[in-house]
Amino acid sequence: MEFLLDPAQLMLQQSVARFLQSQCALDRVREIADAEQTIADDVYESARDLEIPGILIPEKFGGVGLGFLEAALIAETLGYAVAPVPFTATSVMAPTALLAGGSDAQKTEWLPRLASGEKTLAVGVTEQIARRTGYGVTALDGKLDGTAMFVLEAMEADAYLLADAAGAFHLVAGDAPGLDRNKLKTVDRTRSVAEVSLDSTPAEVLPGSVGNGEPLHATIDAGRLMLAADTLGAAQAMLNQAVAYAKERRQFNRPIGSFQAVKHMCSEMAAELEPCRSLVWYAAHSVAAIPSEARLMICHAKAHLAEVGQFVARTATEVHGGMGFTDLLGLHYWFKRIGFNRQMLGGPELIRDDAARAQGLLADSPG
Amino acid sequence: MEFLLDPAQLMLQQSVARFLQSQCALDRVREIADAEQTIADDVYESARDLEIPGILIPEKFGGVGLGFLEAALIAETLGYAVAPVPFTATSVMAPTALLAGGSDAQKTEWLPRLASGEKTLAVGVTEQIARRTGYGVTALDGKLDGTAMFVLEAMEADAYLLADAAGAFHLVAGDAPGLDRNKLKTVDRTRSVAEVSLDSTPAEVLPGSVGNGEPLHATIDAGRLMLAADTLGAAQAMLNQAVAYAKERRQFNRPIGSFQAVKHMCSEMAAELEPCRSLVWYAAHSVAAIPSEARLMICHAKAHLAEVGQFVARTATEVHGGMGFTDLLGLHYWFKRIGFNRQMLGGPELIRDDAARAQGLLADSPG
Amino acid sequence: MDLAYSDEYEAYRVEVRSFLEENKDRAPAVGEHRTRSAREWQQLLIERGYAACIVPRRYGGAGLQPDILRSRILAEEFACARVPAGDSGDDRIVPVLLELGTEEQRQFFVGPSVRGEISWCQGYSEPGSGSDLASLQTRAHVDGDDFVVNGSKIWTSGAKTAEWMFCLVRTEPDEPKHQGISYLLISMDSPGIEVRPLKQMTGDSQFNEVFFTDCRVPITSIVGKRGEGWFVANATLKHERGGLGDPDEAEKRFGYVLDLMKEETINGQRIIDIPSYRDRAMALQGRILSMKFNGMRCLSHDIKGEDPGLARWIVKLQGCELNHQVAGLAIDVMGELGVLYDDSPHLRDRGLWQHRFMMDLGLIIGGGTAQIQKNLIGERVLGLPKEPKFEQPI
Amino acid sequence: MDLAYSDEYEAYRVEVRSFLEENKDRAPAVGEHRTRSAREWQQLLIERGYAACIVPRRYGGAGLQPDILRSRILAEEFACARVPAGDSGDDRIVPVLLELGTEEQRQFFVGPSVRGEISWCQGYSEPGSGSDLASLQTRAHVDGDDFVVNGSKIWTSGAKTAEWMFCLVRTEPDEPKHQGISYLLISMDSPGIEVRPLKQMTGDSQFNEVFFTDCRVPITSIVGKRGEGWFVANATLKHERGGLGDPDEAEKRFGYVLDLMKEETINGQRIIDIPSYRDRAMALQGRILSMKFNGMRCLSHDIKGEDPGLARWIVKLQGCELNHQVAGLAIDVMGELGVLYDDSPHLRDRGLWQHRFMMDLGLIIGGGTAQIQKNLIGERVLGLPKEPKFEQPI
Repeated sequence: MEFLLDPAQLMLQQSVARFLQSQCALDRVREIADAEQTIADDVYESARDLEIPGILIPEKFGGVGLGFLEAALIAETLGYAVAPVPFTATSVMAPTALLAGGSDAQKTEWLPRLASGEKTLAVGVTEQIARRTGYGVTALDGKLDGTAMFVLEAMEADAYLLADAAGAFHLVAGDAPGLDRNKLKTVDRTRSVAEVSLDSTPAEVLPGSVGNGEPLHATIDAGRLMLAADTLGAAQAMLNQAVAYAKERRQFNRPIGSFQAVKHMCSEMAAELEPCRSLVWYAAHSVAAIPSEARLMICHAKAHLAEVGQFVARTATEVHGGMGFTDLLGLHYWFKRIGFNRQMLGGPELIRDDAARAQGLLADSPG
Repeated sequence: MEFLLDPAQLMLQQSVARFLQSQCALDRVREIADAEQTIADDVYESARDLEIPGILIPEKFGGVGLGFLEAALIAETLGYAVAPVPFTATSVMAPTALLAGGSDAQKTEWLPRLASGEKTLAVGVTEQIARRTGYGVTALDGKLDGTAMFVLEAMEADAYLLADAAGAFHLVAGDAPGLDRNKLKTVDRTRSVAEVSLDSTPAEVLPGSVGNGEPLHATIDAGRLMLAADTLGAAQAMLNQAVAYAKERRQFNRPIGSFQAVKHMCSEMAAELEPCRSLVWYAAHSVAAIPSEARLMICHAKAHLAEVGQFVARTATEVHGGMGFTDLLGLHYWFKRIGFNRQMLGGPELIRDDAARAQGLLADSPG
Repeated sequence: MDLAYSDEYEAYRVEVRSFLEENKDRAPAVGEHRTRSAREWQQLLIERGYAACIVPRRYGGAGLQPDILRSRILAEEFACARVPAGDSGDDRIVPVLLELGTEEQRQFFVGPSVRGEISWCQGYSEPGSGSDLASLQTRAHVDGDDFVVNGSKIWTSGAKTAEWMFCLVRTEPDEPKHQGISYLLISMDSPGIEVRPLKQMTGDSQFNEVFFTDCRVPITSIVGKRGEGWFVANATLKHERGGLGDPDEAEKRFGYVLDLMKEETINGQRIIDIPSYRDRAMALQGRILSMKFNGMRCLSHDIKGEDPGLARWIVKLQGCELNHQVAGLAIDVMGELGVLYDDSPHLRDRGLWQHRFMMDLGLIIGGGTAQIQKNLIGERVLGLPKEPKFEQPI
Repeated sequence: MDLAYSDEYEAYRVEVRSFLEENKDRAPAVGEHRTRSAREWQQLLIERGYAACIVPRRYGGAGLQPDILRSRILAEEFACARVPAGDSGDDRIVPVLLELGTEEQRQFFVGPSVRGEISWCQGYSEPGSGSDLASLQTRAHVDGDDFVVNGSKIWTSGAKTAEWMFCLVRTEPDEPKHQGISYLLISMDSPGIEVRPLKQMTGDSQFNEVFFTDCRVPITSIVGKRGEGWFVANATLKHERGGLGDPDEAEKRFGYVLDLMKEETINGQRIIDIPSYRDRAMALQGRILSMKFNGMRCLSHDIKGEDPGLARWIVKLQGCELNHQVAGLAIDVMGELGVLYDDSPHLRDRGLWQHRFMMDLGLIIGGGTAQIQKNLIGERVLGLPKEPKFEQPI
């Protein structure tokens, strides 16, 4: 019985943190965001060197073959650094979908390339979570029609993995005929999402996802877990910055952190955030170790981190006073990343319904 | 344009407050509660002298003929004093029902007696708000069967005004055959509620309430408004006590109110509670002056005061530290009265649905 | 309790309404300032008594008695007609000049201010002095007939366009901090002033930093005496306080969110029909209405010349918070669409909800943080004791 | 990360379970104390190493090495079998006596304590000294071979039944407040002690006030030296802190609320099917699970002899709050039924939710208010500066 990270996990997280510290500090994040990029070649190159893209992919497909806990630790670290590095879709959701629903040929074609980071895949599942009228993708005879909204990590992707209205996944090449990609600008300039529209666009179905919802649901779970972990890291970064600022900033001849009001804001953030770490660990651990609990725990991690993340983002900004409202300290990069994570793949109200479903407390299914 | 109490209203509230201060201070409330009474003859006698029971009843029926704002000011003052004085059911809901649905004979028989306080009427409408399986009253050929739960001000009542499953009101004498009254004990020992069961019990329908839901809804609205005003007063009393305690109690060689944490708890209570006063005023004023808005405003007053009341009850107790948890200062009488008001005639979630209905945002009706 | 306006005021409302109907074509566009048509419009409004109402005629105003209800009717009718209201110069500085300025200062500044010929910016906050404003370090010493100003100001909106700044500077460094400050009027054309825009989290730059390097200001530019600046400034802060957290604004914004909830769907269901969102909306509506009626109560006290007390003190704290929550609800009900920003495709309501979510957080912080507001309510309204003085800096 | 127990511990669990199966008939009823069967049961548990585990054999304990996981398995299995667990005397005082008591004190007190022959009450808080415990005023002076104690204590649970009190008194009035306190062991049979029950908001009296009037206590009854009482007491507070806000307790209680929501109906609809209540329940479940896993993390650190740090410090603050919220949810979903109390007809779950709603608020306040907890987290964990010392009382 040991509910703690093991030395290898700690070392993994530290090495990712060190790489981001040296190559992806806030100044670099600003440069990348200002250039309207969401991937920087040199940063991604180093991520590849660290084998980040292959973290979840089995060794026989050229990956590292680690688990969701390790992936969540990386997501947390990326969030801590507000790193503009594709990960959730291409390195976690896409491999999950391929492993659960792909043919041997598809696995052999894609997994090694994803693992090496040579190619990236964007993932579109929004319409399976919260479909807007007029959107969604339909499949017929190997062709796709319709529009997928909020396709994750889309602008830098070589190809797309899109869920159709029946929940089956399709691989679509980036240059496929009839495909149009339209960038969606969000508050979070460290991530990329797009609208992908298709007009009789040829696509290749993942055969295991036809008539079987499990690949879709496992992929959504995987994505939600990563967004929860990302918020954990981003909120921790904001808390740390708020505490540091409260020690250093002086008003009325004393550090503002010596005022009970500011001190308690910091304590409340810490008290709310710290248990989230254990929740993310448990949810990630359960995917392989206690699969019957995984969906429930992931839903709770995503929904609860959305709430705690928003509280920390706001409170840490308040502790910084006017300085938190400016661009000077760049605090808003974290604020916005937390805001992005809150909504993507489902906001908290919606996901709490999924948590109720996962334990049989709500019968209907969404959509 | 003057959204303020006028001198007569202020004087009314002050005279009720003075009477309660002199005859119904906390020690007296304790005595009455300890004796498992919820009405004390001497206190009610003085309330009658002040014409409190007749506040809403038209002058031609022997009442004072004032409006809901005056009634709400009295309810607020009763809440401030945690006064064990029947009012919401017998002096507000019952007259409302009789005026809206009673025959001339019923009005002539009951209203003067209610106005003078010679008789009191309990009111049972719970099953029209939140019906439990197995409960409710059905009417057939002038007889009632079934059980009404949470009949308000029941233990001291001379007769009952009960809503049947179709929403019509019936007058039932306290000694009618087949009637059984069973006291329900609640946390709030300053109010009385009972379960009233009926077995072919003769009753007299209010003819205007047959096939017309308006008397029922007006009666529920009237009751909810009084409970909201009662909570306003009770919460104000708790806030005042907390502020006084924070000035007087010393720890670490200074008044605890000089600590920012305690000061801010008091400020937050004040900031939450003060606007509620205007909401209650407006809701009460709208009943006669802007009837199209009344139901919405009353729902908001009841639901919002339930939340703010709970916040103030908890926070004021916390400001008192351990002393707030004891019986010594009697703070819990207010705490429990606020808790009682929160649930009676519908808790906040349920009433917010009614608020949505009142503005056409929710189509279905409860029950 | 009477929510109707008296005949006199209803007549005034009719008069304003017909004026607007006749003249609205002459009004400048919303946001148009300092153009000839804007100045002519302002002049017309002053003549009719609809702008600079209580500024005496000899200083260029309409010279009327204060009348809160007329002001409110004016504001309502102009807003309803979507016509820019007239202004009174600058509510932060014109009342101060009228009350505490010299005759020369009034003559020189008030007329051009009310006519819209000059505009003002405020130089109070400094990088090191936010909540503790009285610790400000921008200093001025006398050299001949001038103050020489050195230091910097922050959070100065409009510094790029304003001709003049009203500014707090430390002129008596040896006095206790509140008694060492003077209130100066500084021309923004003065040599030695540099304005740098301050980029904010929304991506805009509504505020600036202003740097003073040996900036010379004539000693006649002081309002009040040397060392009295703190008290002069508090006269203006009083005027500003009402401005934040307007409850009618929250109600208006909430109405837009309801519209959004009725228009947008998720999985074919209108958002207003999703119970958890609807319940949140209703809870928020209750709060907003209570603040709206609280505002009516304050107004009623104001009309009678009474101090609304607590009811007024809580407006900023609660109002800014409610606006922030309205924006947060709008974002949440939009879900993924709620994070769109800038000029993204599919943007709803021009992206204003994300913008407001951040701006409203800025307002919670700015103009006295929520913490400072709570101190003030606790001490000045509830009478709780101040924190004790402490022995030495830590 | 491995949530399984090792073979050694699984074997231990089997052993405990079969012991319980064989012997549970000999166990006293839950809540039965100080009877012969209770003492015999305790003795059996000590012999088997299931009670007073780490108390040395020479003082009447089982004399085992500390093993957190075994303790947890014991607690789990005894709870599961609904058999009263053994105790270690009193976790607040026995460890203190073992660590800081004299040999005579250990011989005299520890054995009877672990055998359940004597019980203890705590005399720390005073009417004037709650958060600021070190300001306590109950004083003792030396007269011959005795301390003479005068003053009063409050919040003393068990004072009516306990034979002994461990108590903080001021013996050195001229020393700084933390250095003037001594830690005494006082027989509750001593002349000059009066115990008055303190009625609480729930209607029960779990606490007492204890009044000392010239109460004589032998000078040998001191633990540690004169003036060291504050430090002795902190050794015991350390032991107590883990006890409040048990996350497994919150999860268990939440399960009962879910049952309630599935069983009760409003207007024919199960409460769990009413979306606004369900959403609130789910939000609370997320918080409860996060604290449950936080508890597993703390336990894992404890097993390795590491300090869990922040994860441990937040347990009381968050745990008590969650329990209070669980009770609040239960009351709300019951609606009108939720206010029933005492022995009312139709009471659900014996009225425990209202009782807990109040008790949990008491726990939020007691044992260090939430405000004190936040100070401690801010200062001791986050390293934020303390409030400065102030000049003089205000």
